[in-house]
Amino acid sequence: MLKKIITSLCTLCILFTVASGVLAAEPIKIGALLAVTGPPSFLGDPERNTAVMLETQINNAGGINGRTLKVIIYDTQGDATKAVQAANRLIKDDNVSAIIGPSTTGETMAVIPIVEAAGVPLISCAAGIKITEPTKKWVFKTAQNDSLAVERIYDHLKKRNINKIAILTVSDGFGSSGREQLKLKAESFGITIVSDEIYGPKDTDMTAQIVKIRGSKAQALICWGTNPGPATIARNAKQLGLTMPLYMSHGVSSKKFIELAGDASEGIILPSGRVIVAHMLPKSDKQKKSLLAYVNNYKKHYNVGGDHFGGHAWDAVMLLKGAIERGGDAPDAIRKELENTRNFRGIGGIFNFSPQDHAGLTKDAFVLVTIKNGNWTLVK
Amino acid sequence: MDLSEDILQYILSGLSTGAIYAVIGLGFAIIYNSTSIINFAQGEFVMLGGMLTLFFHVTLFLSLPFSIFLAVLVATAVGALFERLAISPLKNADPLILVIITIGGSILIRGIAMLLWGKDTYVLPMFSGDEPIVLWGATLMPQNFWIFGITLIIIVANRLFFHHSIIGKAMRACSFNRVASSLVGINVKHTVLFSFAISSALGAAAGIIIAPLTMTSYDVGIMLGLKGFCAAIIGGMSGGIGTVAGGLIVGVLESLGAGLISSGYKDAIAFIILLLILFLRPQGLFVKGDTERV
Amino acid sequence: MKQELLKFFLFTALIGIAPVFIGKGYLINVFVFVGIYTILAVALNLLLGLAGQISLGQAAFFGLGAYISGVLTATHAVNPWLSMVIAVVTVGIIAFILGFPILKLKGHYLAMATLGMGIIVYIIFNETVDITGGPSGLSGIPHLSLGGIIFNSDLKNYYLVWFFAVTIILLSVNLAASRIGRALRAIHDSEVAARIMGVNARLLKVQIFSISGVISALAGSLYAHTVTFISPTSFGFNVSIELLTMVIIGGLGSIYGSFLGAAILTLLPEFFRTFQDYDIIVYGLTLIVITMFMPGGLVRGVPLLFRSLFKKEPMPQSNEKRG
Amino acid sequence: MLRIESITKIFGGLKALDEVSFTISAGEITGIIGPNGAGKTTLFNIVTGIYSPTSGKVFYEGKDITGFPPEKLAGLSMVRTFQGIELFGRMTVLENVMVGLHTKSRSGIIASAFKLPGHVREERRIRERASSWLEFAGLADLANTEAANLPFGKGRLLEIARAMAIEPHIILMDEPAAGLNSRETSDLADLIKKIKESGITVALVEHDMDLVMEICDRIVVLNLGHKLAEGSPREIQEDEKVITAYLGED
Repeated sequence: MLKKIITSLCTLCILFTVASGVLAAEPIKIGALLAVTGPPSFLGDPERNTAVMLETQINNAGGINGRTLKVIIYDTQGDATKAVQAANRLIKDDNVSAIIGPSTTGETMAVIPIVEAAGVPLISCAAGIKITEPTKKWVFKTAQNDSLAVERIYDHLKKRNINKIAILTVSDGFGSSGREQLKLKAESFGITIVSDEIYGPKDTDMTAQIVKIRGSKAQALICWGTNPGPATIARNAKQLGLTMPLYMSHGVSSKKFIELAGDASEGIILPSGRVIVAHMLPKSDKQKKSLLAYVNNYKKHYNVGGDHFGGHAWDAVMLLKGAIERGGDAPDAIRKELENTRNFRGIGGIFNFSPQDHAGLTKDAFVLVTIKNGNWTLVK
Repeated sequence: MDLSEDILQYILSGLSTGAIYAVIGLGFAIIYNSTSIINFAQGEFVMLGGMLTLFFHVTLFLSLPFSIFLAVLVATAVGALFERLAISPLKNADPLILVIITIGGSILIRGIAMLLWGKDTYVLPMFSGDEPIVLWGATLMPQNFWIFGITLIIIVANRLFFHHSIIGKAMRACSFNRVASSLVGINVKHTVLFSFAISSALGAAAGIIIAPLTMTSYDVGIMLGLKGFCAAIIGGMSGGIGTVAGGLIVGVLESLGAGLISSGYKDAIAFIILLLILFLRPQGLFVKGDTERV
Repeated sequence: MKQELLKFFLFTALIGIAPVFIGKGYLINVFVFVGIYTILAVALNLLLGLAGQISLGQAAFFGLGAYISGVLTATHAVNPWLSMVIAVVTVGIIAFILGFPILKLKGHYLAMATLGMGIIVYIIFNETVDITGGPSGLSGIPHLSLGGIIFNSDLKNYYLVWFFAVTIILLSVNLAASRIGRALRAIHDSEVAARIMGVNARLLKVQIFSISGVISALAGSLYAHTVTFISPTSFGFNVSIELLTMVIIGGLGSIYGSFLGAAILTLLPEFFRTFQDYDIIVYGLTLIVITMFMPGGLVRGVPLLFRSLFKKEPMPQSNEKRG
Repeated sequence: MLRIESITKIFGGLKALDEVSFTISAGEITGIIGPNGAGKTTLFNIVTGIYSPTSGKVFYEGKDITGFPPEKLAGLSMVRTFQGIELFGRMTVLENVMVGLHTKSRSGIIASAFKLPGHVREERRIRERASSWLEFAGLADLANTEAANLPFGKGRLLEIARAMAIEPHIILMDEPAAGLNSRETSDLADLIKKIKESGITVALVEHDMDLVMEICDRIVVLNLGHKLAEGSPREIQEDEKVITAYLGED
């Protein structure tokens, strides 16, 4: 009796599986490891929103090669341990064809051994230069290298004949990577760092650091951090009457920064992806179309304009989409097609991957913007 | 800019941050004295103060003073509710168990706040303008003076309440001896509820006065709570001036450490000095020494 | 005694065959972490459950073990096993020296001092970028290997980590039942009476603090060599708090309880992933509910719950004694 | 046996003990009595190393032990009991006594964790010795009860059994009869006499005058931190200073 029931159940199951396979092709599964909560949620949250938005859009437009796209998102909370666990789950249980994320460099470095061993392509949304240098077989990234942003700022400083600077960086992955690049590139631009200060991601008052910088011989201050720290710094600088020009990183290239810093943000200069100044770009700009589409769509879904960080996820998903359209969803095919991607007009820049270059961007990926009357303006 | 002006700036900035730590620390001490619990959810009330004010003022367009009033009221209610639902049902549990419950409560409150208001950082308008005020070469914002003033009022009110009102005296009696207090007719249960309500109100007040300067988001509570905890410990978990002094010491040490020694190790410097203080005066800085050796 | 041994063999057998049921999916990887956290929770339990000394800075020893092992192998190409030994010994010495001033303190002062210790060590990991790689972490740590077997798969790591975890559990159970264990529990209940009985409370507390550090460092070293990447966030204040929660949820003083606590706190988030943004709320709520209804910890709470469910006895008041 | 030499103890300006000196002779039961606040418990705390004296010295078996920590005194075979009994509540009755044998055993952490053969043998020996002490105190049938669940009187006996386990030369008891009913008190008196018979010096602080007069060989009277009188029970009962200061009040 029992045997009978089991046999019939099994038959049913098999029938069901076969039937569903006939009715609709297996969805294409890609995984996403994003710091949706936790300290780096300023990265993971817009990235998640973007991925979800694109999933709907792509499926509404008929999917990829007629198959639906399924994005499986796990929150890593910015914690390397959790990222490792989630990566394992994506690869072993969810059998994804490719992974986007993680959001931070640390988490990315933690999951690289796993994807390399499993042979699953990973498109990181983090900026750390060591993610793709040296080039790893399965690892790509969409976020611009910090060094590119640093070079943009140093170029500008040189134009203004400034050669003594102070840096004030946040003590997390973002800040320490920026600090490293700022120190590394200074010499080649003939710049000396006369004051090297640090603040904590949850600090509420940075007057002490700024007073110290005020007393140094610095001619300009470069602050490397993400909201809300730099906004506090801008306000503290104004309070203390700091007169030297203030530069920030692309970490604050969102409207939120202007809102938080208020008047104190006037005149601050920072490198940014083109996304925040999309509508100001000349018609000839090759990225303009993608940028405007992304910004407007994001606004429609989430009531705020798409930002720089969400753009990393946009690029990652769309790069995958292109690769899968060309070569199918086998991990190895995706990897090969990613490496063959040329001239992809994304949000972060124009990507040209190759077997030697898995980052794919140049200094052009950044533009320099300044804040005037509470709005972004391109620095010529 | 000479060094003495810089140092004055460090000290004034430090005092302002320290005043916040002091108010948060008072909240820790009040709950600790009535229940022996280290309330790890204390920081979340700081967050609630800022976020609720913002919600009432920016989202519901209420006037700032009224928003502040409502925010303190709601935060106090949340604190009282937390005590009723999670603390008071466990009458005789080990304090450690209750500590874990407060950890759970802190995660829960933070989670709800995140769901309600998202993960963004917000800024509350300054109470009275943002023109810096110069003081012997150091500059402060008008908000700093609000912080000093309100902290002072809180300290005085706290003192008056615990030394001159019947409920306050009863609460102090409970902290000395629970059994004896219940024998003389003090309702111990109510004093625990009161202590949670008062601490929540204090935390919320701290969160509100600091939000215009430092901005606020769903996760500001963790670090501020930790610093407030330090303040209370240095003050020997006293519900009074010791904790206030503890807060100011932590604030000034941080600021001087960042300015004069190393900003990267600023927190470490503050904690190393704290540890030294603890090693040299294991009873806290402001409690009279006892000769007991065991 | 016999019963204790039987329990241990049963537990070990269960751990040994568990992979058959867990399968080869990601869950086996999660159980590698359960093993690591079990070791950490047992270490804290020796200090907190036995001797009654709280520590809010256990993650410091965990991190020191991981970083010493990681830096020695990744940067200086030292043999992983040797580096593990160096890490464990070094942390033991550090904990022993720190223990003297720290364990002079009691109650919330002790909590504060250990918390401070944890934060200072965390800042050092963050700031000594040249050595530790700073906030972006340290990668390229090799796997452990033994006689040609490289521990580079989840299953191999599972057996590696659990070999250590089971050993630590056995040693801890032995210790708890011994003369030293009794002396520690005596200190917990009444330090003054323990001293009158000739227990050198001061020294013994420092020793158990140091041992707790040694075991945590071992877990750290295992973590470094299984994940092959470390960054400061894995050793922050929240990790110390999580360990405390594991010990208390499992049951103070109960070595197997620490395993339960570690397993639940590591597995819960995995199950809650499906809740997406709500997971943090569900997690907080679960924590409150478990502690509220089983204040003696799961090892005592679950049997009580079963008894009351099946024998229709009323649930006993939640203020039952811990034992 | 124990010589107390001009001990003074000041707590925050208040003199709890003022130049107190007396001697406890070996093999005797010495009672220390006096009204509340006389400084009796403070004196015990100083002798047993819980407080250090402001000035003065304590000699034990001819050796200056002033300021020795309690654990060191245990090694020198001095032990005490407490006024509000200090048991290890979450341990069984047997385990409580086994802690009393701490100084009689040596296994370290390593030996204990790895269950080395020496440790296993030692454990067995400790367990047997502890059981025999329980028998001595009449608690054998309660061996596996958790100490916190003992009735008060039994707890008192356990505390004495635990103290006896360290095989003391001198045992100091702080109000052993407090909280006991008359039956329990008379059992206690027998037990203390039994202890004396086995050659152990006993010092006790006590309020129960009948008990003190019955079992003590010598009595020291303290009042407001001063030594008021010293002598045999009979001498004390007839001392007028004592009667006015102490017995008269009662």
